[in-house]
Amino acid sequence: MQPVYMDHGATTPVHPEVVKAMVETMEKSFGNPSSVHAFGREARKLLDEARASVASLMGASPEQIIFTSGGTEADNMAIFGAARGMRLKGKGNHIITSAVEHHAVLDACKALEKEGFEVTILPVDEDGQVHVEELEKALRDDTVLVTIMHANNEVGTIQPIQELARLAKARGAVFHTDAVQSFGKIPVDVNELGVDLLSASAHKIYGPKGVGCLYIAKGVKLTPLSYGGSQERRRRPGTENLPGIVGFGKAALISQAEMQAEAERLTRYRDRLIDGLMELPHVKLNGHRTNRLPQNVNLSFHFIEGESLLLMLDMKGIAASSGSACTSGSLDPSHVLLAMGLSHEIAHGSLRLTLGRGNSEEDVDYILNTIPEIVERLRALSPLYEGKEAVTSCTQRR
Amino acid sequence: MQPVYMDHGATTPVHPEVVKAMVETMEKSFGNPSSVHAFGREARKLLDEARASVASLMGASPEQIIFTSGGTEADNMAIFGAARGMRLKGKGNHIITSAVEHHAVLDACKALEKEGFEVTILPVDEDGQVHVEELEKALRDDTVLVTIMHANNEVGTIQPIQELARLAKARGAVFHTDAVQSFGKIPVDVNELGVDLLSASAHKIYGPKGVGCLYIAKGVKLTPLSYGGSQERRRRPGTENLPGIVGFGKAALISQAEMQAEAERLTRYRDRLIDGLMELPHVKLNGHRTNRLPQNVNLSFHFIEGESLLLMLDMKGIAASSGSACTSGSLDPSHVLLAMGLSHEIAHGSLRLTLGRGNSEEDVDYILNTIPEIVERLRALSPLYEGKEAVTSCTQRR
Amino acid sequence: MYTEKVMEHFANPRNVGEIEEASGVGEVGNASCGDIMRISIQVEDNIIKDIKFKTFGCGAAIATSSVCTELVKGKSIDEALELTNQAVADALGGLPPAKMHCSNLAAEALHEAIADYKAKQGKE
Amino acid sequence: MYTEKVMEHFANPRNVGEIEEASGVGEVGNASCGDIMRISIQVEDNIIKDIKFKTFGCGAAIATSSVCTELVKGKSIDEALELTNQAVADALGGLPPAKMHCSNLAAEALHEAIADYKAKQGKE
Ligand SMILES: Cc1ncc(COP(=O)(O)O)c(C=O)c1O
Ligand SMILES: Cc1ncc(COP(=O)(O)O)c(C=O)c1O
Repeated sequence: MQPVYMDHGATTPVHPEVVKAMVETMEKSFGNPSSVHAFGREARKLLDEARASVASLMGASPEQIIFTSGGTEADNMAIFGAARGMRLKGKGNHIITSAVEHHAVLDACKALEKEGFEVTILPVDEDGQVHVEELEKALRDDTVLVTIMHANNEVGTIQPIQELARLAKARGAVFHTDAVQSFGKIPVDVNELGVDLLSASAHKIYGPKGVGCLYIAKGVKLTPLSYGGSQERRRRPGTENLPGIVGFGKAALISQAEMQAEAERLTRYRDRLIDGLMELPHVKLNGHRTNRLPQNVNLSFHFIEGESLLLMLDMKGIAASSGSACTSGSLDPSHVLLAMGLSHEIAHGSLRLTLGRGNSEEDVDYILNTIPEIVERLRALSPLYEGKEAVTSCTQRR
Repeated sequence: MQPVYMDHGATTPVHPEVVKAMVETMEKSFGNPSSVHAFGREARKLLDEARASVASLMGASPEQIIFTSGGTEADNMAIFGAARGMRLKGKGNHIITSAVEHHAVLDACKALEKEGFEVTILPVDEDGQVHVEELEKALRDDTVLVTIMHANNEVGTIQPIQELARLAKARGAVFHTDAVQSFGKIPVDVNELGVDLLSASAHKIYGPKGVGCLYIAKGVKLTPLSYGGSQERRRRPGTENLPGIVGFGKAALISQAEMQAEAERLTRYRDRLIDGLMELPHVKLNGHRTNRLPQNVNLSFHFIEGESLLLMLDMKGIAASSGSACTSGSLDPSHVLLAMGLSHEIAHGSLRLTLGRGNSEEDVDYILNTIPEIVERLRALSPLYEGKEAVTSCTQRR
Repeated sequence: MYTEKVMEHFANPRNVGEIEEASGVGEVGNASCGDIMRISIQVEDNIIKDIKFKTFGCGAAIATSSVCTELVKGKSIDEALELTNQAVADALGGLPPAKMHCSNLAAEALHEAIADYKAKQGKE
Repeated sequence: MYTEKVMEHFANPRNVGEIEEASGVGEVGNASCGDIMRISIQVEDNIIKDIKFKTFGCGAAIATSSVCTELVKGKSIDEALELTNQAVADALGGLPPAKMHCSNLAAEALHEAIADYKAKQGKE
């Protein structure tokens, strides 16, 4: 049995053309882009080309793109850089973010609290959506930074970034969005969105792990996160990860060409999965039904626990993820699901399927055939499920 | 003509076996090491193996190794982490470093000055060596961190880390060493050196760019540089650069097997280059004659400027580097050469040749044949050289 | 992350279910923590003749429940009370550090079931 | 980083040397900055009949010196005085931003040489 990988939200397989471009770079253009000689100049050229490709996929100019070691570093660079920079200019020390951000954003904001910043965390509705009115209420004269993600990594809900950014910027705050999950999957245009800072990561778009970028709009000043050489316009020191960056560039080019058709294809699969699995009893869809990433399915199966579900799926060759505490390394289940109002118990039973390039109609069929029996098996094991069998059959007979 | 790459101090070609291991990882083990499923477990296994390989090359245990995006990040993590961490514990706010550190160290220390730390920069002698007595004089009760590099990237001089570390630790300071240039080239054993923190970088040892590591001795606490997921024991968040890390592990294994023979071979080449080029008039060796890295040659050619020299060498297919200001992106020539007492003029005329795995005896011959004519050509262009022709011929006739 | 033994018990859990008229029942954990175990025992002549479990929890929770029932089935009450968390973990070839608490839960549920049995005995 | 024109002038610099009994000599820069240019001119009937340079400096410094001598050789003093930094850079197909100051140096050295010539003229 060919395994079915449906965890593209965690990471994606590297596209064969990306691997090829990286190998070519390592074999033929291993120079340091800072070097004067031919090896260095060749490396510099590849660096410039990759920057242009990544910039183009988000409607930016190449000089607005700073390469980083991934989405996490881009988020930290944006948040620490903008907050500290604005405070140095005497603009204030209030930050606004949302309850459903990735830990790279939330924990960076929390670390800033220790530096004396005040952080307001906006609530979300039961679909995981931030409301513009909530931001309006939270904005203050001393708000220096608003950071709200473009699309959520767990439930796929897409935020109204355009309106949020307009509002924040009208009040003089810098606006950052974490677009790690949306970049390359749905249209992301920095000018249309009107953001000052935007983070992206290569390994979510069939590029290599360990590369990301931060878009920095003209005029936005950031204090650096680290110090050293004069690479990346002195904003991000260290010898550039050239093969990785070339791979990111290639992945961006491929995404640009294929994005629209792929989004339509995956939306079809997504909807089949959601509709199919929702026919089971005691299942809840997490995230907005339509205003969500094409590749994201997130459901809670009552009475069972996520890690067990993942292990059972794994035994059937299906790779997925869960918001269960047992898989997060922390004691609590997904902060995203809790912020959406789910009980601990139901959050523990969540399953995320994230579709991608390698998935086929057959994979969807296989999942739709496999999950019901697994859910039934685990429910049979569950002390919470007693007396629900009756309800189940009722629902099924309807 | 086959080009001669003698800039291994800037970066190294990626070893074919490293490329192979990285390609295999990207093609077969693309999972996220944090994932529960088979793809994730396979990735986790590779991550653990690579960590063991890198640890082994420095005599550390795997759990003491934190992977980073390179030497620069490792240096920053060590310096900011230890200094801020020690201050939080009320240990003081005095840092000691040396005048010949890489900018990743020096500029991180300077940035800490803005946070209220006091920084003492130890001088070096004309060979670039830090004297133990200087550290002894500089150490205070409130010294929290001493950071002195193992081997210098420009002139190759090796520092007496063992004594320096012993002294610093006896006074309660954390000791960090930047071993980016020595790791994999000469023996580096964290226990023998007695350091608390040690930085290394993969792309200097035929591994990929964009990966490095920080060794953290048991019990040493660092405040993190960035926040996010729980990777790398919560010390360095972000999806791990798995192919890069696997490449680093492979490169470490190869270095471990070949290091001794390679060091002997390159020392021979180095000495031929130094002795051969020192026969030219008005040439000065920079760095210690014997207590230097096997692969490093650094000479100043009076009356000529380094970038011109590099370009001429480049036209002859030779890739090298220089401490000239024109190649550093700053206005001043190498701070290392200036700290060793060189005049600006002579520092501008420095040439660094750094040998490596691909170099052969013939490359050495070619360089020894090519440099004299280039130096002569540039001197003929130089307004500083007038009247020195006579001296030259005198010296040559002797 | 899990040993083969853990996965084997997880894939084929022994003694799943509920004993209809049990001599004793123990339940520990709660759903908001992500782990609930219920163990029911049937005791005859001080011997655990039958034992069954139901568990809501991760792979380790299910495997420890399963191995725990296997370890004490046919044993005397006194022998069963000597079952330690470590013994449960050892029988599975070890557990990842983050999952060690699951072995506590299984032994705890068993001890609760025995306590329940003893309490009922006292009443009779 | 450099244009082909820059590299061509760097590889084959025109008018290298020193005019023995020059009408005027200009020297700018200093070694500690990494750039020194000396331009000597031979002027006849207000025309720059010959011009030579010596330069200690980077590739751009050498190329700008070279192209500068080429641009004004055979020109009148007045025409030469009109030579701007931009014209020097343009003649090389442009210079990297960090190197633009090198084009200043070349034009400055030329202007100094002309000033020196004029000063000497005045004295005679
Ligand atoms: C929304 C979001 N932000 C940030 C990150 C972190 O990106 P990276 O793993 O490249 O550091 C991720 C992925 O893990 C993500 O999904
Ligand atoms: C001594 C030293 N430290 C730090 C670094 C920085 O390493 P990286 O380029 O991997 O960030 C280098 C290399 O550039 C170096 O030579």
